[in-house]
Amino acid sequence: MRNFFSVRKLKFILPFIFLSGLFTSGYSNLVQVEDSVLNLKKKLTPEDLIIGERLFFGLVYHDNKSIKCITCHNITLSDTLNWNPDAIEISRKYLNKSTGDLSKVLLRPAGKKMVEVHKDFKLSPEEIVMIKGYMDRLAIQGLIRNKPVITNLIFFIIASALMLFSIIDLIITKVLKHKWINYIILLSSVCFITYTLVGSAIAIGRSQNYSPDQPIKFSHAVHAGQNQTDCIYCHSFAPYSKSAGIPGENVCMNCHLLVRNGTRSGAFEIYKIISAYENKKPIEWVKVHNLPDHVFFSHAQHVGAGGLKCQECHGNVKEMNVIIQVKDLSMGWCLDCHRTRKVNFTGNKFYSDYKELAEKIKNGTLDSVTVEMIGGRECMKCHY
Amino acid sequence: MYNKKIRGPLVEGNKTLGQITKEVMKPLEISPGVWWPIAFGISSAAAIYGFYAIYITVTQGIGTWGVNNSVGWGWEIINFVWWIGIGHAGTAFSIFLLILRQKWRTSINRSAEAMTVFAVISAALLPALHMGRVWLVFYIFPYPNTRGPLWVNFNSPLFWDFTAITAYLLISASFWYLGMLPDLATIRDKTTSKVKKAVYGFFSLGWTGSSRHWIRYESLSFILGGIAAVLVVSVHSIVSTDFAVSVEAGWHSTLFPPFFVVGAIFSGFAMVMTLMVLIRKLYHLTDYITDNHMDAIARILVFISLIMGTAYLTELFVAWYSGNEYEIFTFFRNRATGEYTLQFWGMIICNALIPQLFWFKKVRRNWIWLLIVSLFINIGMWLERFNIVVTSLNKDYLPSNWVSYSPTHIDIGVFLGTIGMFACGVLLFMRYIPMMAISELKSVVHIGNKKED
Amino acid sequence: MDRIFKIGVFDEEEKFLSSIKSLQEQNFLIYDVFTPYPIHEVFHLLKRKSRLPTAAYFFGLFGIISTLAFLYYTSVLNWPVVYGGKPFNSFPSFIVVTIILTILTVTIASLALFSYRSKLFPGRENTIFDPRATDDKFVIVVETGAMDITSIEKAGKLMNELGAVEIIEKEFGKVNA
Amino acid sequence: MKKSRTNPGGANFVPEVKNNLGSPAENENQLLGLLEHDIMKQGTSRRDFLKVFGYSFASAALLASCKRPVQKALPYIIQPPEITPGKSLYYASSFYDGHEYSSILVKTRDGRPIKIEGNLLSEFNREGTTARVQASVLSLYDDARLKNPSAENKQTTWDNIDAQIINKLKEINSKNGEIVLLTSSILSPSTIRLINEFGADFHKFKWVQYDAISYSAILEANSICFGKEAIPDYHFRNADLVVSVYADFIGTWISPAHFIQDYVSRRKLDKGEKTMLRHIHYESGMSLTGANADIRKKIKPSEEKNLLIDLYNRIAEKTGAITFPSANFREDLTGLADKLIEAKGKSIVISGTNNLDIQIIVNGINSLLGNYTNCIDLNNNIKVASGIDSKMEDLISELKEGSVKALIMYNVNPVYDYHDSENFRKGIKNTEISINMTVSLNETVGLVKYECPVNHYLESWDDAEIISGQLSLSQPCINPIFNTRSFQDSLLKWSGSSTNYHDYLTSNWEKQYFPGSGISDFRNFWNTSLGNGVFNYKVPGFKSLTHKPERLSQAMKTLEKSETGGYEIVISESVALGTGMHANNPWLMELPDPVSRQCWENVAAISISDATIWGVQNGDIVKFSNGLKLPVFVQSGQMEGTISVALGYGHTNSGPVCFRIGENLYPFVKSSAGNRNYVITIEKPINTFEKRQLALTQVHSSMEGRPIVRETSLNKYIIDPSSGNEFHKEFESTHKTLYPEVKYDGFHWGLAIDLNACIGCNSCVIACQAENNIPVVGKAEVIKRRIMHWIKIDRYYSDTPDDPKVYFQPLACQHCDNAPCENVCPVSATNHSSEGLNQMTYNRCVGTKYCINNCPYKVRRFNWYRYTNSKNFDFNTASDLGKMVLNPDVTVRERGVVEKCSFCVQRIQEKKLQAKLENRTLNDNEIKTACMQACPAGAIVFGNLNDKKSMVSKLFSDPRCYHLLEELHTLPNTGYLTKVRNDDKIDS
Repeated sequence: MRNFFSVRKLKFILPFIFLSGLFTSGYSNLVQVEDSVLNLKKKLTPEDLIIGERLFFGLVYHDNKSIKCITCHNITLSDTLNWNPDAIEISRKYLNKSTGDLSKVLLRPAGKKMVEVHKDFKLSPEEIVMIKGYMDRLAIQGLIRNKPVITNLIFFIIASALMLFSIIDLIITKVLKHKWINYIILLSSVCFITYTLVGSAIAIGRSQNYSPDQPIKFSHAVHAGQNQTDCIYCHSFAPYSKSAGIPGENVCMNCHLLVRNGTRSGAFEIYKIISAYENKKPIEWVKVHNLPDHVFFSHAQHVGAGGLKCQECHGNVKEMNVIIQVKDLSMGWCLDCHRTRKVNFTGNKFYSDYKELAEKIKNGTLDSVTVEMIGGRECMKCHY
Repeated sequence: MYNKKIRGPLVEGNKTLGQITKEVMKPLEISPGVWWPIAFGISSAAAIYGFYAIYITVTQGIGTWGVNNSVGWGWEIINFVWWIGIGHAGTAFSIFLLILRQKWRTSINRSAEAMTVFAVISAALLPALHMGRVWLVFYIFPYPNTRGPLWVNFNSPLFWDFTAITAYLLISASFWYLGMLPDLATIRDKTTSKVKKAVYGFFSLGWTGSSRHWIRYESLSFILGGIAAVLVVSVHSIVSTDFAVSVEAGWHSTLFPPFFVVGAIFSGFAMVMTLMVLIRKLYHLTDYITDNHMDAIARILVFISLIMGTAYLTELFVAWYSGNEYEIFTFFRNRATGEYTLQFWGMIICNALIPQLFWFKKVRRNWIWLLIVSLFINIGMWLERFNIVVTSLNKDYLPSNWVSYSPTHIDIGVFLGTIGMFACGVLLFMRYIPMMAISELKSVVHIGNKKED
Repeated sequence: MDRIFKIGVFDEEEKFLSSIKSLQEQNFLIYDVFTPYPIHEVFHLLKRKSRLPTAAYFFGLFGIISTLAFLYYTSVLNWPVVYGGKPFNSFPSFIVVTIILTILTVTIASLALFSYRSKLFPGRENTIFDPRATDDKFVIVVETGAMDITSIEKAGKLMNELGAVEIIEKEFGKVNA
Repeated sequence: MKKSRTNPGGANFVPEVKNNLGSPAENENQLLGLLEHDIMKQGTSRRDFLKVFGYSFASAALLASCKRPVQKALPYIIQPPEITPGKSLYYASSFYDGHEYSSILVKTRDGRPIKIEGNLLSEFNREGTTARVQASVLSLYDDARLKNPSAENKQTTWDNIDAQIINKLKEINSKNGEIVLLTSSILSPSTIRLINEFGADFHKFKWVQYDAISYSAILEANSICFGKEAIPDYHFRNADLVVSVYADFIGTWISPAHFIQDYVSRRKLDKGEKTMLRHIHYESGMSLTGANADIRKKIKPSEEKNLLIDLYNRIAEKTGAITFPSANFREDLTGLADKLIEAKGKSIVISGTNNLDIQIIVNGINSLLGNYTNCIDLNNNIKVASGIDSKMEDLISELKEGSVKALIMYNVNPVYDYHDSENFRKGIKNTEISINMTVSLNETVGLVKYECPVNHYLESWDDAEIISGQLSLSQPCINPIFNTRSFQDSLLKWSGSSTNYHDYLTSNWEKQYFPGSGISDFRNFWNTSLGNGVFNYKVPGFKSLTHKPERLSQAMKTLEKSETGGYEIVISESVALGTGMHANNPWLMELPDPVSRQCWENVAAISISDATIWGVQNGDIVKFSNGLKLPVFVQSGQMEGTISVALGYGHTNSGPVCFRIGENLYPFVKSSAGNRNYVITIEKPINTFEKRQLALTQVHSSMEGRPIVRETSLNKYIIDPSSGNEFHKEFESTHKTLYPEVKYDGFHWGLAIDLNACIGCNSCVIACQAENNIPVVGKAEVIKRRIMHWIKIDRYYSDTPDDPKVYFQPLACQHCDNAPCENVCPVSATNHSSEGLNQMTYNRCVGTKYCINNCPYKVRRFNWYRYTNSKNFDFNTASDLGKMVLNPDVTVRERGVVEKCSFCVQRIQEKKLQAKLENRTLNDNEIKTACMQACPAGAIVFGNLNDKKSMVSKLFSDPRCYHLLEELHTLPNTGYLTKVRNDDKIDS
């Protein structure tokens, strides 16, 4: 079941990552939107879509300048939790609905908060059609990925080029009179290249600070922090099973049968869980803490037998709106803990089989037993 | 010291210094004739076949080879040990003779060292290929890492082997290159082509032949020679520990280190002889690589052959004398009379009997005989490695695990590929690098010639 | 300021050597000599010595100590692992690695030192006083910076007498050596 | 005890298998990871399991864009209370495929059965299972299973097919047409009742039970001799002497898992026993039972009658019964007769020949010896086979005539395994309606009008009564993967009933068994029975059966008349494949025959002298006069003039794994005197001079005088328990070590293997394969000696090659404390744990194979190719379906890494954790390795060597204990106990 392919594969394709990063760019196909409700039986031109996009982003002047759609409805992945529905979610929702429906909600909203925000909207039907066109494109194409982050790559290439030039200059061309300039360039670019390479090599297969968007804007800060829900209430298998478990929708519904409106999030997000539960559809959470498949990690061992606090590995979840992987989950990190962590040697009868250690504890030659002493750093404790 | 009266001059034909430069550089200046492109074509074809075999191995798996659950090492390790053995001769040749101040080494050591470098490269390729997951080869470096940090197993002979071969490759290449410096400078200064001047100038590192250069050069040569001598002995000893540290009958033997070192020098000298016989004929360098040189190598070979024969007998005797049934089985029933009897007796004949022909002066001075015998020794040494690697594993302790071993075309392809790479390397070397150490020849040209009288 | 050198080119070792001796006797400042192969008498005459062997000894010492320390640290202190029932500090197993790594250290360090001290590295262009020095000629270069013209002439004459095939006077803006 | 489960939920889950599984497996990473994928772990319901595959492809696409794959986690919609993601659940169930029965526990993980284990509560087979039972879990995930009902080879729906069938049956019934139900032997009392009810609806209804391997002679002989048509239960545990003629009761005969328990319990000496059952075996080929016999004698099939008649007469002479003078057997049987009389009432004489007359004589002998009360139990008979050959013959002739209008088949494959398949095939065409109900593709499929695929046994409700009074239940452990329906549900449907079989079953139990159970609440009774898997009740009113010797003289006469000559081919079941119905199971295909150590095809085993006469060697293909072409295998101990060939191969339409592998021998079986006769008389075959390499997993059979399997005889053992094991003491006393020995605090795991108990059945091999995700490598790789089994059973011969003694030795990683392999791994991928385990870390391994070379036991395996997701190794790990059997607790190994037995470290870790969580010490026998658990003989014991009271410690201190190659001072943690043979001479 486990495999070690992924890491290896990634290594093979590493060069392609660099290359593909260079050549990926966002070009888009145009979507033809036909609108029946407003009887604008014309095909939207590319220009219309661009105007729609600009309207959405608030780049086109209209009467209420201060409010843009993008202000509340995020279009890019954001790092912080924005309680309002994403642009893409709304777009998907309205993909199969008419522009009329959209304009109804847009101009005559029902929710209290929405009324407050949307009250000054003055958009012409044409403008709404254009916005709808843009939103439809968004729904169909999904997020057009922003330009990939290639700053590191650019620096890398620049450093390599500098290094090459300084070597060539030192040996052949000798343009620079002051050799020490060349030496400094050489040294610093070599340092930078090594640093980048080592850093990215270590990072292969790791994802510290991984914080993906979830299908529901579920906030641990609200549930575990504000509402003081115990971790084990939802992740109930943690003390006695390998996996901590993601709560079934019925667990969510224990509260959300009653709680249907969030103070900040409104009904939109909570409705997702309710509708999933009613339609018997599982929610596709994105797993944040992923270990390679050849690693066996048991929550029961750590939480149940070891008595670890969840926060020790998962960070201060109570303050996280969006769950983020705090630790790098590297083998070194695991082992650092195994080296120093003490086991409940005298408290758990299981350990009485370790006669020699027990003897030492009795003699006082040892005051505590660490995980390492009972074989916690051996391969087959985690890999088999 | 060298006694020219007994052994004749080191360089024949009363050459002047300028003549030496000219004649040794000649192969670099003029095109060598039809044989060179033909030979290079054949070698590169073999190398390409080898690369194909390597490609198949890496993409599909070691399963494409003939190895199996009991015989975990096959042709590739045989070839590895064989190449490493050959790779020993060059350095051994130049270093031992350097330390012993045997001046007659000068005509041969450059080629021998080149051979070493190419053979060791061929050899080093094989254990890497033999890894099931060659892309994780960096696991073998004990570098600080984020896995704990997890180090390597310093008890493993394979780790010793890995360090030894890496060190050996680095050191023999440095030694070879160091020796080449004055000659590269000579070419730089002599050549008329601008490109060559630039290229050789770049690689000659700015050598001028000043006394400051020469004094450091000399002492560095001796330092490298001195420690490389230790290395020559230790590297093949370490290769032998791959086997000797094991528990397998036929491997687990304290005889192995010296036996392997001697065997390595044996095969290496045989390969030197094969190459020298061909080079001196092809390039008409008989004045430099004289019959006396060949004679000397042949004498060494016959001596080592006797040691080899003794070692084989010792192995058999120890197996019998130990009373260990597994040893007795391996040597007497599996090797001497079993499935691989051909390989065993082939080894004895090629390594212990045929070289005895070198007792005859006529054989020692006839280049065809030299070529034939040296080729036989090369084959014999390959068979010896076959005997060691395969026949210990295929029938070891538990008879239920006994199997036969036969190679696949991929195994053969990898072997041919290494031969092709080696040959390509040697051919390029002959074309672009002076085959003999010009500066050293100059320093010994007067020895044995009339001037010194 | 350009430096001017008087260069004597010899084609025989004996004449070359005797010329050096004479020049030294007459207190001429020999800048350096260039030969196609190493001549030990030259080293004696010019009092050339190399301290590379001493350095190599210390490199070796460093290699042994650091290797053993590394092995001990990794396999005993940092992460002890049982291999086939052996103790963590199975010293005999460490010997081989220590030897090899010591040799490697010595080689690399000596090479680096050689390269640094002799100023020999890829692409380096040292001043070539006479290109024939790497072929079949022995070259003596006399530094003329502190000499008057007669002395320069004298040096040339001396070398000529002692069998130089050619006497050249060259100016170099910058001498790389 | 294990948890039980009530109802698996409705059958409304119809997975779109085509869509979900048929997608190109773009990325092996994703697929491989799937099962360990947290999609599974976080829990999908069993019903949603397959749907999840669809989701995973989304992330596969993401991976292709070079990002770290986004792993999704899908929670349950409603968390089922009994399921904990990441923990295994065990369901008690029963295995019965029509030939073999076992009460089992099914280990399920996140909704999919992944392992079969024996049910300790069952009296019948206890924890023991055979290899075929172990492998049956893989058949659940066989792509060759029938996935949808079809009418006239066109896929259709159940409603559609039901309507058509009901109409047709009505129509036929209205015309008074005969309706025949042809099934394999049925063990289930509820099903029998259901069939009878179903049949009662029709005017002319006939139910024929048909077994691929016929036991009808025994059934008929007992009917004639005792008036009860039954196969008796043989109590080997009560016997002192067993004389078996051709009865391979350890390997294949009737119910091996059951017999092995009994047999071995009288042969083990680990509790200080001083007596042993003695086993004398007569046979032609080398069967597993013959290999285990104390004394094995070679006979030709044609000599059997002489042997038995002679033996009868000798015994009759001594006991004063009537003798039937006849030709004597070629050897003097007085000694044997004396021994039998000595063990009167405590002996068993059995014959595996399907010949009525022979079985009557055997019955005669047993009744002379008075074995019927103590050792042979006809009252509590084994019901595993109940087909009578003559009934099948009648059916064929009826079919031929066309008098059968409707033929309903369940779990039979007569086109493949009936000798007269040609007539059967034609007969089907004569029927108006033919229905086939089978789990997976076979030769009969496609010939009938309606295919009504049935559930795999792991998907169905059922019960079984293996021995009168010993009931067991089957329960579904996964919802039907395909669009299938159980046989019983179909019958119910067709008989117009609206209940499903589960309700039928419970109501039947409520009526039949609940009243006598003494439990007040039926729900309680039902749940207890289901949880236990078994329920025993007292069968009232046994009458003692008396032997009626009337037919004896006739039997003698008939037998004497039959004369044979030439070569005789003995056809028998193979230990791996059995009857061949599981031939598409790659695990079984690659399971070597325990004696010949050959797999992936069937061969003609011939004797060494015949090989010389014919001038053939292993792999030479010979052709027999009846057209049969087979490669030759020279078998030590084969009777001269006989050829042994295994059944079960040569399938033409049973799936890709077994497609045209070997030859089908069923067509050569001849019916004689009403019973199928598994012997063919034939001329000397012709050498075709073609050659084929045989997939042998062991090529050398002699121990070469090395102390590998140590043995002694019972007499010597009684005098000196350490006899045969003198080396051990010597080595122990002379060992010196340079370094101090490593001390193990806490746990020091050890495994003891009692070679006296090990009967070489290979059950452990398949159990290990299932537990540890060991790949199947295929014939070509086996030929290259690259089989991957972590545990293998070495077989050695000693004495003369013509008539050897046989030794079995299970060999897995010995977990040496001074392991030679550990020293040489450069990257530290294998090293020693503080619990004495030789650890192998796959993710660190770079594949130098040095450890393989340096292992003197050669138990390490290398992944020569990528065996997972490779079209070259399209067995079970190439498809998503097949991969569902993988154990999520064990890493699937990549190409280029070494693997080996881990002492089932995942089980050790699991139980240690459990003990920790429960705040208690670990009990002895709590941790069971897969091999130990599967062993029907209880030959393997695992435990903590530091605990002096543990079973394994006791065995390690037994004077019989030794370590393999202990002279190398590798200090293995695996111990072997010497083999003791009870082979003192019988002749005098």
